[in-house]
Amino acid sequence: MMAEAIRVVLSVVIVFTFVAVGVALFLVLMERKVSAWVQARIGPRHVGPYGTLQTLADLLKLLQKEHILPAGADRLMFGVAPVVVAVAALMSYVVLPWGPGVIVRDLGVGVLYFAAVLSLEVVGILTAGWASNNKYALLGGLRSAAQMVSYELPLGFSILTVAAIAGTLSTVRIVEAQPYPWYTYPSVLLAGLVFLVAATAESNRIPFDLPEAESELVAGYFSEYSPLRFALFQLGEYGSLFATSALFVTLFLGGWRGPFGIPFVGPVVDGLFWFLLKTYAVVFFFMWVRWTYPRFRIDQLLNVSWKLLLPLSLANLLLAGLLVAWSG
Amino acid sequence: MAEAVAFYGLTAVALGASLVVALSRNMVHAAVSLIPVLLSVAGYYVLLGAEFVAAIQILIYAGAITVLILFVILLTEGATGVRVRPRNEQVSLGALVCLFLAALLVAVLTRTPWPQTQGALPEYNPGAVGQSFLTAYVLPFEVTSLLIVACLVGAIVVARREA
Amino acid sequence: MIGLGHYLVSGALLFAVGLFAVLTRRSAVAILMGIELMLNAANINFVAFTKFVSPELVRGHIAALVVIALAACEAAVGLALVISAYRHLETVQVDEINLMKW
Amino acid sequence: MSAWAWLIPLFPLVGYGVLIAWGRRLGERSPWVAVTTMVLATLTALAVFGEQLRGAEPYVWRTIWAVGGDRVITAGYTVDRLSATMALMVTVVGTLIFVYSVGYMRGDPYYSRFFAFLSLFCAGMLTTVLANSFLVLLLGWEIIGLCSYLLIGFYFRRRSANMAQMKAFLTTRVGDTFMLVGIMLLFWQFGTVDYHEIFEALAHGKSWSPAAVTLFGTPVPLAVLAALLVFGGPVGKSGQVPLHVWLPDAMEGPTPVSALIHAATMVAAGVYLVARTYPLFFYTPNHVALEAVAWVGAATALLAALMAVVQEDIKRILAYSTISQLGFMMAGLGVLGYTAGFFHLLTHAFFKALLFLGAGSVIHAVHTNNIKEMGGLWKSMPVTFGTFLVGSLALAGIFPFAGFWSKDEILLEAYHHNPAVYWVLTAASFLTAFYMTRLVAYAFFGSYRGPTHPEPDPWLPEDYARAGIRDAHPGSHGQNSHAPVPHESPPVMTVPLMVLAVFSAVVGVLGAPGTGPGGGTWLHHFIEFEGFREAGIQAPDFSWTVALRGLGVALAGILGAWGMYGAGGGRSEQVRRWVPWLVVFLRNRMYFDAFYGWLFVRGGLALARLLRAFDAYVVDGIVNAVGYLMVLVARLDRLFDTYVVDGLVNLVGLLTRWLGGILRYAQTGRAYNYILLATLGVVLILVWTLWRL
Repeated sequence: MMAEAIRVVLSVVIVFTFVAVGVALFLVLMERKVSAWVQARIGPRHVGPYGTLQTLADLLKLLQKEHILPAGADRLMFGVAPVVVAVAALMSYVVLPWGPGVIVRDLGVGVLYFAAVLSLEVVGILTAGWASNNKYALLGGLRSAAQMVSYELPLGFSILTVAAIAGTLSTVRIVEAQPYPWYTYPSVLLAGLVFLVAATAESNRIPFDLPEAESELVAGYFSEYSPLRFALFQLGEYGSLFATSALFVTLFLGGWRGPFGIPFVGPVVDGLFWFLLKTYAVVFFFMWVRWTYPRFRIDQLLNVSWKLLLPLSLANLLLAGLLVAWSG
Repeated sequence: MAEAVAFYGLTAVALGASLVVALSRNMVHAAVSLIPVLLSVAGYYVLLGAEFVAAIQILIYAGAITVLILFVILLTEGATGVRVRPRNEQVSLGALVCLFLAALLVAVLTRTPWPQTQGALPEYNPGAVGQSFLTAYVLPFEVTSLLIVACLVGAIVVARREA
Repeated sequence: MIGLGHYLVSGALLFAVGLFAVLTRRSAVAILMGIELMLNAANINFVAFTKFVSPELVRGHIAALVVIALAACEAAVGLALVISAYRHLETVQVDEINLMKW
Repeated sequence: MSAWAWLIPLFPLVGYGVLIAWGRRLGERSPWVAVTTMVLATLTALAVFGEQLRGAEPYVWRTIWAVGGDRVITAGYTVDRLSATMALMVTVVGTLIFVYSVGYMRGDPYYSRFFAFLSLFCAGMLTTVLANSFLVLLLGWEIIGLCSYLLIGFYFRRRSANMAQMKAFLTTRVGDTFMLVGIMLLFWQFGTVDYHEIFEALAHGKSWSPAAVTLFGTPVPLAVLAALLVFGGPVGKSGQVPLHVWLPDAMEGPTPVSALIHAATMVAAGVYLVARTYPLFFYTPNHVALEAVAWVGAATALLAALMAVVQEDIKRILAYSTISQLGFMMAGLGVLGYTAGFFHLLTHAFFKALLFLGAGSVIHAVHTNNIKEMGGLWKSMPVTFGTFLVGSLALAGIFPFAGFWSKDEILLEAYHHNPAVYWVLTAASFLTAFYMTRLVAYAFFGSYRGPTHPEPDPWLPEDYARAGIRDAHPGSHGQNSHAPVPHESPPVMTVPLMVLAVFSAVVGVLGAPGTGPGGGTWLHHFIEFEGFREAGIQAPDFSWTVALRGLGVALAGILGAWGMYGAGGGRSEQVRRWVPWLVVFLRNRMYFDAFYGWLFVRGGLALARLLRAFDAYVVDGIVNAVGYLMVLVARLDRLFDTYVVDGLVNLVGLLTRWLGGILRYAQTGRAYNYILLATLGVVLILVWTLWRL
């Protein structure tokens, strides 16, 4: 009992630390570097060696700035909204399997929990948009809600496809079930593609970044947000980006498993290494896409979800079910 | 002990937030307060060993229905912040009836000698639920899915702007 | 020790609050929220009875899941009606919607 | 493989379904659906047959169809040597005719419908062949009858075709009714309609109910009665005397139909049925039922051959020839020549299909059916002529063509078991050679006597004419431009002819002596009725006397006919002057049709008139009286209604309005008021319930 409590507290502390450093700080830097690379620039280079301390400096700057509450804003909701977004993103880390046995809690309904927690983010965004008392923010919030609710379905169905093939909802056991039986590969492949597209939309990134499209809505739902709360939104956004990538790795890329199961240092260290390597690779992919493609129109965006991805993922789920049932 | 703490904490949140839902003059506050209620109920489910139901509760209720409600509030007059009269003329009588009903229900529920069993919940919840859905309860399952389709179509037809 | 009674009482109170919302709110959306509260109260009872009375056959879970699905349907149709009413009458206060009254 | 035999009828049935459902959309492509399904059926039949050939056991599959009391009616199919051979024959000939029809019917406005009907027909035929009980047999049998009706009347705008299709349907219906009564009799006696159960019972000396029916003063045992009643079906379908009258008229249908239905398959169904239910006939006292079959067959063979001699329509000659040959088969079965009859059925299917298709080819070229308007076609249509000649020789029974072997077999059996029938058949065989030679001489030799620029067919349906088609079966020629007549037909028609010609030439080898083990024929070894062995009946050995006599008679027929018609045909005039009454008698089809017309048609009409009078005066009178009575009652009722009932209704309405005026104040139209009241009600009920506790 006591040991379990200590373990949970310890792992929460570790996860928080990791999210603060390895995700929020590092990913912002990585995004800037990647965008620079895509646009043939150099990117931040003055603060620290090769500009590595740039985000830390930015954070310090943000902390010093003044909180601004827009006129007519709802004080309570305005404050709660970024917290909801950040907490929802952080809660999803509970079921990420970092390595063999390295997980905060291996829930029996792991992937469902993940989807459920991520879906809470929408509420925060919607509230933020309303509480700002600003038409751009409100429009951004509404767009975001429509978009995330739409793309949750294909995302959920592609997660369920893998769960059906692996025969479990637990993230750890899904990793253990890989590689999947050969006959389910077309299903898994399709589910992976759908997942990638839907995940991009879920995390409001280009080409699905309509909720915060600068050229139309200033900055969308967080137009009115300043220093720390803005940082919380950033934390939530990059936190969920990392978590989604990690889930992709868990579901489709073998989780903590290395190629051919070659041992190096030890199972835990190897697992952590491979998991982080793959996750950052997927994150890189998302960034690469973001800085390469233009933006969809809102009707195109909804059409892609309801008319293409949803039927496709449903059919794929059915196919996977048939394949699993057929194999007995 | 821990269970008791968790239960009373959840109950406090659930009832408090539900009072906000029922009483708040601000529609958005009411809708957002729905989320703690739903999450607390999900917490109840976890305490009761129904992890799967809890996950679905968060996914559907908190993640989808609440968003839908918020969406509608924002699309209709709730978003404009017009302070209209929030309650109708039967508040006092309604409150009386509700209190009386609550008292009666509590009295009935606590005094009834419910049968208690020593059986245990199945080990893996989603599996058991899925088995039940596809064997003993396949008819309710199918009927529900038909109903969902009908509601989808109905909702679209009702809400569509006439061309 | 937390027993069946605790959950049932909690569900009853939640139900009463939801009923109060349904009885007294003027906004159709708020009434819908009250209905959601009542449904949740019922669900608590289902799941609690499953745990304490007949756990082997997760029947209460089934019922709870069906109720959740029905709640989703109800919310979809109800909110569609609200939108439609708002579009035509520019109000969502139920006592102002009285076209059929004599 | 036998377990898959159900596929054989299913394939054409699927083809039928597809063509009926999507025929319009398929249009010109529709025959290929039919041909494909037929080819699939043929391949299946071939596999099934191959298995039987390698010595597989007979296969029977049954399922319960219906249960009535303690009697269970089963349905299913049976695969044994007989049915496998028959199925193969039907599918092979069917496929060839389908292919031929692709060319023959091209341009027809009801192209796909034609193939749909053909497919349905094949499905029915194959069901009949594979049936394992009388009931399944009846199912297929009726489908055949229906398709026959539909296909004979395919050019449905022609009045003569309508009449022919009705005649065919009604005539065969007479036989079918007898058969149905026979099946009922069997069901009553045996409690089952399954072949195998009935035949088992028969073979083990099942004692029939001692009751006997007295017909024309003679007591007829039930066994014989049942056999004869069942024989009624084959008499109708296979055009045996006296129900043969429909078959020549059935030539109103398109020529492939004549070939498929009225030569190769449908009419063979009757013969097949007799072979299939052979025990029913065999296990009668002294084989008396078989003797009846033999005499019916022999009479048919002779009479039909006589009528064929004076016909001038090429298809009618072939039709009478078919009737005659069916008579041969029946006679063969009747004289204990089980194998012989079936053998003749096989060979006849090939060469008669060949002859009909050849006739179709000729008609296609010269646009007339009258052989006196043809002539000299051997030059312009060499392939048709060659194949037609092969068919004619086979039919006439000339060595070594197929007809020789099978006819010889029948004659041999008859010689041994029933000499009287033998002599009748020999006479018929002479006539067969005679009329075929007459046909060939008129059609293919001499000089061309027909028109060189044919008029449009006078009976051409209106919609054909509207479509700019001058010819019911334009085939390969263009719509209005004709090649100089006559000319050879396109390959899609001639190739089936050649294939059939090859079959007609060689298929007789199956029944040649020395091909089976122990000097007998191979076919005897392959298909033989098991009851013969138990009864000690041996197949007679090959006899040079019978064979040579048969060949001699046939040659005599050929030479006689050639003498009369070959060299200009002058000598036939002398004969006509010599016995004018005979020619008139035969021309009028021995007055069969006239007699039926007088008895049944006139009689039926007279009866109908009588009944109409009864209807008009007696029945209508009663109905009118009842009507007047009702009107009277209704008037009284109206008074009651107006004052009593309406009064009550109005009273209720007034009451309701008064109450509603008071109660409407309770309806606020606000749901939350109602919910509050409902909740209050619930609370009160709860309190009351708790109080009672």
